[in-house]
Amino acid sequence: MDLLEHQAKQLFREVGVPIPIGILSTSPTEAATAASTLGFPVAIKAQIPFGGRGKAGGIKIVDSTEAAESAASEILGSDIKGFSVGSVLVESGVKIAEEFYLAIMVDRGAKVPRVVFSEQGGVDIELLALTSPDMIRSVELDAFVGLRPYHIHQLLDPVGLAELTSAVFKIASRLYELFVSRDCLLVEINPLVKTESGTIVALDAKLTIDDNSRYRQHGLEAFEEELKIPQAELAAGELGLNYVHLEGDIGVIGNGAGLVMATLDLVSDAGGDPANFLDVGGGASAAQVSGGLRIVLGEPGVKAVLINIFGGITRCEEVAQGISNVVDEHNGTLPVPVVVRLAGNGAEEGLKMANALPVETRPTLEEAAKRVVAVSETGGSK
Amino acid sequence: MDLLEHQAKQLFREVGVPIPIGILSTSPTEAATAASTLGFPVAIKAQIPFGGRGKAGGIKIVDSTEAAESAASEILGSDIKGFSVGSVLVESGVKIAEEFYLAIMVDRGAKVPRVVFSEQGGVDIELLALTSPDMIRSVELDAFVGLRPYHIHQLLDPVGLAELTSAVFKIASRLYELFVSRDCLLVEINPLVKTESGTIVALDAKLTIDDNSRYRQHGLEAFEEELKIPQAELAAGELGLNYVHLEGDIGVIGNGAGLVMATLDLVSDAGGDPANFLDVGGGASAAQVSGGLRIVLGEPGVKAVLINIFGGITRCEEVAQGISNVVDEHNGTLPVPVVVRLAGNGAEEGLKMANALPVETRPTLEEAAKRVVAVSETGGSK
Amino acid sequence: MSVLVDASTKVIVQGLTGHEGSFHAQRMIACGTQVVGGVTPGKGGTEEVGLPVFDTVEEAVRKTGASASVIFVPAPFAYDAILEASDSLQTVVCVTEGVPVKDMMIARRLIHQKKVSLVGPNCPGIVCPKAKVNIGIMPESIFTPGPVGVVSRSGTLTYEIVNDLTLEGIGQSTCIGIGGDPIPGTTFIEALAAFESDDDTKAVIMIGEIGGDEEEKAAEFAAENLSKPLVAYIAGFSAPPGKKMGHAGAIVSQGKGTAASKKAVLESKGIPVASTPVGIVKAVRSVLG
Amino acid sequence: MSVLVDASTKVIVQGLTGHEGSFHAQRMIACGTQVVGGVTPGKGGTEEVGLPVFDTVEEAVRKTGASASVIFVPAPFAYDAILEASDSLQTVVCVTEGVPVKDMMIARRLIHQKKVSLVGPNCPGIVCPKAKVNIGIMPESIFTPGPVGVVSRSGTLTYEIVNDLTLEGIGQSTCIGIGGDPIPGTTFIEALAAFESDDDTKAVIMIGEIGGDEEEKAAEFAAENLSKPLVAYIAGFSAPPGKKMGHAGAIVSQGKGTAASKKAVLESKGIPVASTPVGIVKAVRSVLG
Repeated sequence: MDLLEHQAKQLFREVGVPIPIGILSTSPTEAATAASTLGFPVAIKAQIPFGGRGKAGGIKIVDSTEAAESAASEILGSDIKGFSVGSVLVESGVKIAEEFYLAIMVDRGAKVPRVVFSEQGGVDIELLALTSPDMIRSVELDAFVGLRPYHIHQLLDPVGLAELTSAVFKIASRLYELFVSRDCLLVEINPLVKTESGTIVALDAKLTIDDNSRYRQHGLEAFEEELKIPQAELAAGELGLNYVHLEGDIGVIGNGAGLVMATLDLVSDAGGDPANFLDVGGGASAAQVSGGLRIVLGEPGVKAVLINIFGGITRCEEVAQGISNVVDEHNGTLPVPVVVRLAGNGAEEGLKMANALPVETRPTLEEAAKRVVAVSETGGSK
Repeated sequence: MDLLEHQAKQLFREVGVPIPIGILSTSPTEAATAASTLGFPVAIKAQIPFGGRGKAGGIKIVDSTEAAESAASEILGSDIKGFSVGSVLVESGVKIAEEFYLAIMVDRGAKVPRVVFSEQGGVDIELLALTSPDMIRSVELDAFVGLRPYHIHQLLDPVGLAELTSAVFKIASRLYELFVSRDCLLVEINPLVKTESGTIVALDAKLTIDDNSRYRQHGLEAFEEELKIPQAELAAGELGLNYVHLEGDIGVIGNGAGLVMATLDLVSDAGGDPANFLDVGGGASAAQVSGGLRIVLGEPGVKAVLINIFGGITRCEEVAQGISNVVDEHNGTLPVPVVVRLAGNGAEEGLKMANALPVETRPTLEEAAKRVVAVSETGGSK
Repeated sequence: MSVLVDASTKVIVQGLTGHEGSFHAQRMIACGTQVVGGVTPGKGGTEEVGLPVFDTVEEAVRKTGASASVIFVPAPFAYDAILEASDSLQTVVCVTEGVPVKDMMIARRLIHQKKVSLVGPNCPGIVCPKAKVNIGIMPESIFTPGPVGVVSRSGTLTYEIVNDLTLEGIGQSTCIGIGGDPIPGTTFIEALAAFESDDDTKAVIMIGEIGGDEEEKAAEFAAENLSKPLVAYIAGFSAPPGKKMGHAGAIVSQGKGTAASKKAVLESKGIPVASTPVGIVKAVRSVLG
Repeated sequence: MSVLVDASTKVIVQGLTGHEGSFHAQRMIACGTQVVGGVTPGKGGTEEVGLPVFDTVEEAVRKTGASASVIFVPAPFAYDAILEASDSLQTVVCVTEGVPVKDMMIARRLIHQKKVSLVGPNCPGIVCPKAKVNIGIMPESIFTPGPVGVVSRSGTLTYEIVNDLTLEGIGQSTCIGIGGDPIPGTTFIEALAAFESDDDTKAVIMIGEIGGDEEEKAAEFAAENLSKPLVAYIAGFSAPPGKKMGHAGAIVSQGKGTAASKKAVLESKGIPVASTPVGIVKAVRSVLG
């Protein structure tokens, strides 16, 4: 779960990481009022759950109420990388003396938390990592020990920032506290700013919460709602299914993330373009399969569907029953061609049931993938 | 630092360990008022920083205001193992169904925290450990992991108390929180009581705070004041010296805990009876030595003093100067015979200075110890 | 011989009294696995599917001599179950999915100190067809004894591939599903090291997917330390960046961990990479000679 | 040969710019110790008593090749100093006294994983007269090279005994002051194990005191694992129970850890126990033959 800037900053405020004063606004009028309350200059910042908004025109610095209103009306409702901007953060301008980068993240490779610092903040850190890797310094942390002052000395002292270590440690240790208490995968400040008056402020904020921790991370419902998770994903989540929207026209349903990914790969290899990733998980019930098939059929532009099941705990009869339920809802038909491949646990019985339905069956994954691509172009044989 | 029961219970309350309602009283009238406020029966409990008060008459259960007043007047001001009782805790009576023992302590041997449980509470746990060791169960904890539910299952389930594990875990995990956050060496509940209504309550409370952590343990000043640390120890502490009062008549001053202990042993071997342990520490200044000598001379009943210094960082001249200062304060004499042994760093110069003072010097520790015992009996030769 | 477990391995089921636990306990027993008991705190002294239930792992181990456990408890209790298991056992298989990353950072740190092998979480388990040991949730019917070690981040994709191997007459020595989580208890490297010292294993199939760099690190490791032929399958060539594909670990982020980049690294170390089940069967047949 | 350190050991001083740090750095150098620099965060790039000061241990090690450090920082910073040192060094001597027990429980746990030797806290250090290495605060003048290894929980009592040894013509191989705290980085057992594998050590003196059971455990260990003769001194025969004698560790509590009980256990393992400096010198002379 990637938080919006103002959401992340709300968590920053709770642990005492200094941030500029800001007011969230959802209309140009609100933004104008907020701006005049704060005094000028102010920054008007699009609230989107990913980076790169600066380049995309999502941040404007303005000097008057009128300019604030017009900037907000430009940004609000605009589309940034497919995300419709629903709110802006109106934030007091900060006189920047220096910009740094500070983050704490899960290092998957080393399997420990890592603290990352760069004396060059406010830029695309991925790009910086490619162009000037020596400007990014990091230290592995021990989850048992956490962040200690010497880690920050190791990061700052060699680049001549020794006099900032105590101020940065204070912020970094609060970030670490947040990282741990909120089950974060990433907490990032880019830029971390030294102001002209010498104080250190988090100008931006990025925070990713581990989805697996949602059962113990309370009070995030409002954040989640604001994040506007697509309807299909929400519906799938409620059924215990894992749905990811893709850009193509062939619906793909399978059991197990790896197998669904492999199925997507084979559809692509066959020249098709998958419309989604839908994993019904282990031991799916007929109801779950029906629900998943309904979601995929409900997505606009889907021309054909491939259902690929290798029964382990999942029973193929159950899957066939799930398909059958949807066929019944459509009065004995299906709106687009559906190719089914069943193997493993209950395959024989499942295939018998499937062959009585308006679907095509294929014995292997390769053949099924090829067939679904073919029928997505022709409309199928049934 | 061993807290009084009501002090420990104040910390228990802060972390949510359930305790009976109680009111601290320092006079019989206060105790009577407290008792009638709480309703009967109440327990009147002497506040002393060590165990065994039950046997010593320090706890009385009473059923009326008059009985409360008379019990309090008996206990208050009484002497329990040399400690003059200054306050009583008046506590609501609890209907006891079962009594257990629960503690978390530093296990010096294993060098980890250990959680200890017995299904037999309310008794002398040391004695129980000797007579029925199998009734005391304990689990080593990992400081990185802390207390987990399965540890409590390991302690309670085998003795048929599985249905209490969740209630006991709740209390034990708060005790552990206290253990860690307050730098405790011991947190003990004896007895931990299951009441007739089935709730679990800490009837007594014992808590030892690591003295080394005092720099980061705040808000304990009032506790410390109430604990009435002897004047000599306080004075020594302020000078950075380590003073322990003993029962004999020969004052002993040295540098380094081990060496002072060895000196005490040799004085004892020679038939003497040390009046104190006083360690001036490493690199003591003349002022510290003077201060230490003044404290020892100020203790009633001291008949002679042995000063034994092996100069490492400590310089013997500095020690001699410290003695000299005290001699000056006594107009060129000392109130009791003082035997001095100086060796190591600056011994030659120090001995030269000491030999000009009204003290006897001896070259070895053995000889010095024998001499101080002799002069304590005869009054010395000078 | 085999990897992590053998014919003498006695297994307890943590969470035996739950739906999943009891179902798979019966299934494992039917496969020939020596399941000797289960643990459910507070239910000690009872019986479940004919097996004794204990309150704690410590007691279960003391009374049954088990050396391995399989965990079926819900995600919020998995951390505790792993820690408790690691106090008393040598091999721990955690089937539970949805374990927070923070829990696994700490658990992995601990089990490594204790020299415990943890497989999972979010994994299908371990199967050794020759020893008739099946710990976890993998369907027994698809396996047959043979020379190929299989290690995989995926569940059903593994079944698909193992099934194809078996149909083609290529048996398996041990199959380890290490799970798709970002911080697994056992990594590819650790599994490859185990296969290296297993006499029954003549070649190894590594089934990887997008995300992380464990496949790349395994390739480096194999180039230096694995004397047996290794072939790989990578799933997720068609996955777009920034989308998490089911597994918490299966995400291409920041341009790293793509299937193409993994393939390039593996091939640079001489490891053939397939992207279809047919392809991987062909590849392993060719290295078996 | 020697224990923990040798003639090639390069040492940095953590807290070099403090009063104690700079004083003892000079003293250690005067003894012949290779002190190569110091660490004081924020003072990197400066010089102190002719030595370069670095901001971090990592940098100091990188630039000087040090393998050991001695810590003179105030107690509230000792935990950090130990952790930082244990990331980069093999031997760490912590002179600082007053380190909380909780810090040491964690630090000891960590250094053990990292195979770092921590001596102290609240200790006088390590002296190896033959190698001219003196790390800590022990006065060089009392030592002379020879066959006796000394390990002690006490500071000045050690000087007293070492001085007597030297006066009697009995030299020392290595002297390790493990410190008087309840949770030391190095215990008697660990020191005895080091002496066992040190060719220069022909006999060992263990100087213990009341409190804890490290002397008893060391006796058990020595009976099984130490081929060299061991003699012991125990301080605190006259200490009353319940009173803490200066050292946080020197307390007789709950009837355990008395000098008499320690003596009984040691003697039952055949280890002679003295309670006077004269006695210990006699004892070691007799075992040296």
